[in-house]
Amino acid sequence: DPQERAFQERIDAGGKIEPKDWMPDGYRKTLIRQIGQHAHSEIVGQLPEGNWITRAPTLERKAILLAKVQDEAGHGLYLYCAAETLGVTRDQMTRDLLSGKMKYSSIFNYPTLTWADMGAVGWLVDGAAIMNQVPLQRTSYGPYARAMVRICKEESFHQRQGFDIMMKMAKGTPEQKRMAQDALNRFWYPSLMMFGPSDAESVHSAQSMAWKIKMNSNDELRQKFVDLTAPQADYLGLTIPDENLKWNEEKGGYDFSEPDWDEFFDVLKGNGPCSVERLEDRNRAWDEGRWVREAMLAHADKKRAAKLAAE
Amino acid sequence: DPQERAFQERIDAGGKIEPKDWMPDGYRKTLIRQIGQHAHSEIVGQLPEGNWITRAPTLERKAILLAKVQDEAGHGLYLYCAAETLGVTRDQMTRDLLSGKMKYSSIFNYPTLTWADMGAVGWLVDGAAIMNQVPLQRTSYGPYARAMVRICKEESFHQRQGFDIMMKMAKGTPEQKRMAQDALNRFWYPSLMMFGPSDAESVHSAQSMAWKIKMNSNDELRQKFVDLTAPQADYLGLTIPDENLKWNEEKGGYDFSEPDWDEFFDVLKGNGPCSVERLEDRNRAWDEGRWVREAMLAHADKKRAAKLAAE
Amino acid sequence: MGELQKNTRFEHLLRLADTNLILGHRMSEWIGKSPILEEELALTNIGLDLIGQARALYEHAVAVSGEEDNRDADDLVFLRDAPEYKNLLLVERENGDFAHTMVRQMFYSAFAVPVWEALTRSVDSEVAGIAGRAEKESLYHLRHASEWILRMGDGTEESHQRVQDAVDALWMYTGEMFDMDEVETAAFEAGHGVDLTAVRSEWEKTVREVLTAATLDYPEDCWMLKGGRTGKHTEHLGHLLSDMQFLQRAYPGQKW
Amino acid sequence: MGELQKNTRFEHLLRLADTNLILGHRMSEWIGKSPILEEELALTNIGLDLIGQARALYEHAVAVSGEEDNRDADDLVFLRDAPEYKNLLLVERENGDFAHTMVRQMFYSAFAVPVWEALTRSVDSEVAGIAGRAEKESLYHLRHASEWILRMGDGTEESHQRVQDAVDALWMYTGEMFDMDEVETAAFEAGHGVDLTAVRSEWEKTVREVLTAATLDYPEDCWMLKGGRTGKHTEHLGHLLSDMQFLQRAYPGQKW
Repeated sequence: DPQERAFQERIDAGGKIEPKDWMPDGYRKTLIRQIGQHAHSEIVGQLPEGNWITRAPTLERKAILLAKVQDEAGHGLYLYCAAETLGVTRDQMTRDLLSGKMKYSSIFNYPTLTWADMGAVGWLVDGAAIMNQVPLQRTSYGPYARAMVRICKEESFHQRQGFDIMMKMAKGTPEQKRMAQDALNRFWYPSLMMFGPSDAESVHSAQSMAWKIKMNSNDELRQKFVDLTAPQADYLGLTIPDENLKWNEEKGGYDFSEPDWDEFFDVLKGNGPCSVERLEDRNRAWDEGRWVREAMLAHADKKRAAKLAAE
Repeated sequence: DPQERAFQERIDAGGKIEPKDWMPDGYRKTLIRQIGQHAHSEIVGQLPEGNWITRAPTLERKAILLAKVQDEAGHGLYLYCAAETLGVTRDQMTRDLLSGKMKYSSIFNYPTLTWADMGAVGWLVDGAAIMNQVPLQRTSYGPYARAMVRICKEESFHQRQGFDIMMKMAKGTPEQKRMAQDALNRFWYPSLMMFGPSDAESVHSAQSMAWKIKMNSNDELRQKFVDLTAPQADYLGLTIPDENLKWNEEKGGYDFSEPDWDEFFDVLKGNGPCSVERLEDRNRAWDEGRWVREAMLAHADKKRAAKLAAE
Repeated sequence: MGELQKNTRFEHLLRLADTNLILGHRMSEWIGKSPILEEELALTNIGLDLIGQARALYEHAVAVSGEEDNRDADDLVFLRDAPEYKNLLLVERENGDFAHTMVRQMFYSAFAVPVWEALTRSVDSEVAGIAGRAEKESLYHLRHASEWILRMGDGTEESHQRVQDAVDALWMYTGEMFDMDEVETAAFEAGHGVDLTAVRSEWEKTVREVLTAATLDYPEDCWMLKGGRTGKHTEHLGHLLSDMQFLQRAYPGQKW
Repeated sequence: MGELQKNTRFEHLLRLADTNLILGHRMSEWIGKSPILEEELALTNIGLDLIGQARALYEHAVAVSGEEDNRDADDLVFLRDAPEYKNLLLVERENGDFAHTMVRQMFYSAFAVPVWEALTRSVDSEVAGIAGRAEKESLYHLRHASEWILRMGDGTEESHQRVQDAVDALWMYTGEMFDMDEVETAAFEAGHGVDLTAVRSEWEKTVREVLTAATLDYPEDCWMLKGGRTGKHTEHLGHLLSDMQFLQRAYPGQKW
């Protein structure tokens, strides 16, 4: 197919695909899935942090966390907009999220149990997210790449704030340090899982790489994340819960244990500790907001009708 | 009317009226109103205490408060049963409560703002209630009198428990003492109001006294309450918020200030600080329980039908 | 214009700060529950503005109280129990539905705008500075809430009913705002405060305009609840505080 | 039968106590919200029983821990944060509707009855004594909840659906009950604890009977959540504690 060949050549040459350009069906579908899932993750990702906003321990922490969660809603908006350029509506994607048809990042199915989790989420979860996202600023689909540029700028800020919370806890009282270590223990492996299973087992990977909607292999990014994070844990005086973690001079990176992939696939199937609750919460918000959205539409219709009548 | 005369003579002679006896319409109606209102007060009265049950400061206090609120539900039951002997159903009375047609004691329209309020409610509110209820053990209507005997036994226990909370607070830290004094300040006048307006302004009083469904005048009971309570406040080291309170040797009782009767009538009209919320809470419980009550009836019907079919 | 006593000045600042803090906190409870995504951003924005205003006021209050009182802004927020809070009752009410939240916001912002405007002329230059920024923010809050009330009032039958219910239910909390007690009077006379009775007519005008445009009934005069400014609250506040203050209470004196 | 280490014995008592306390606390949240008045009495009764059981266990745990740990029963309840609580996850769930509350109670009581029964033979005579009374109470709780499940299951279409939803939603919290970890195993082997794997079959039998009678489906095997006994809780517990512990946290060391 010459059209397809031209498309691939354009990508290979570093060109950007824009909404009105021709694209293969698979490209469109994969992108919708990927961007939609990313958008949903921003939205569902508000919930574990929302759980601690009302309990933030200082005014400053409260404001920072609120601003962060607001940014996440904003990222959700950018991404839904990017996905909409591919011919799907935000409402449709939302319905697919609420019915469980579309996924979001499994990490948000873990509970946030102490204030230190706000640190761990920022440091590890946002850290892993950035690792995934930075290369996507160069992705082949224009609207997606541009959304990523805006998002990455804010995410790195969040990651620093998370690290700062972690630092305060790790250098705090013995109780605080215990909470920090416990948060690291609980979030370490789920964070490693955020890069997805080893490429050998990952579906779609090769095609997505060719299309430049996936820029690096999962294992490659995971390695980078560990290499960056392990010294940070050291600096905090915390211990990564992996006996096998150690520097490998030869490969110039850390050796580390694989996460429990059975757990990963379990959580993916909806068996995370909070999977049910997260979807329940999103569904409740959607259902309880129905009358508001209806009012909004009804009012807009009335205004339009009045305007027409006046013309 | 000879029937009415015989009825009154029986009452005058200290006889009891029983459900199947003839009684004047006014007697029946007044009793339904009075017993129903009393029953409703027990039910609504659970709410201000329920507000602190989950925050009770020790296991013992938690258990005592739970048991007390349970007793109140029990009192409600006795009283609804007594009222039902007069030919009205509990459901009808409940609906009249929920629609605002029937009243409950205005005291429960005041909020409970600190733990000391649990003391003040027991000491003052239950204290005032007992003052009203003890003579009603000799009321002319049999079922009502018998319900009162059971209730009074438990109420005096509650009153002692309230006093005990108050004592702990009044003899505690300066913060606790401040809370205790503040609770007394807020509950003193509303407690005085519990006896109703001065007899001069009270409707129905004379007839109710003749029928022995009211045994003492409002002012008489209020005076008794003040005479009993003032020394208790002294003992606690708390100050009753009334500059005019002082012992009057001549009358053998305390002089004291009248409560603000404008406020009383305002609250009676539904303008108490918590009037709206109390009725909202009761309505919500009733509405949310509808499907349970329907299930209960449907299941009973099924069982009855199955039993009939088997016969 | 007399000198304002230090404790009256502190008390006056605390009232303003507490009201903004508690309303900001209520807004933060909306996280993850908004009817549309855009509103998630807007409600958080309002919450951030209010908490920011509160924080500036607490910090100034701490400076005003000086050495006699060694509490910092976080101590004021996280270590006072309900009777020491001096916020308006209106803002401590549970959020209820979106209509209740928006009507509460409109009632408060229609009050806050003229109050901040007057405070830009406070003899306390720090307060005047805070007020300048806060007035602009409150204008945005007022516009935002009013637009929603218009949509809901002139939307569907259900939304009209819900927003009218909210107006009626919250009305009895509005009277307290204009109450000139000793503290407010002293603050006003010393050039630190605002003549709240004068604010009332502007508030009524704003509210009437919003409700009329939204085809809603302006409530009749009714009994008004008060007590917030003197620490006599509703039962709602204690529960808000037990949540908000948990960490500072459970782990006293730690750095976060 | 070996000697049980003091800290394992303490831990084992704490797990039992915490589970009963938290469920009792959840029951107390029903005050003023029951669907019928008789149930207001019954739910409070269950709550009182459970809190009473917890209290006896905490007091015994305090005695067991001896001088090394100078906390009293109230300290254990009011001054531990969520990760130190060792209750089953099932009981910390928010109440939900009446169906959820009754199913949760039935699931727990069907477990508690054989556990208490076995504990009447504990080598710890204090525990055996507590268990004797608690077994009778739990039997009543089980019967009470089962009767309601029957009424709801075999009631209206709506009630059937609600109670089935509750069964399905709570199922994943039940597996944890039968988990024999180190503490449970050590306690069992020393004659202090219960063989929970053996309890499972009795539990399944009871639950199956109740559900069948109520025309409800017995759920299929599914993934089971765990962590409560080792302090890894759901997000619900922290909110429960911030409410429950407020006074002791805000006014430390005072007498009530």
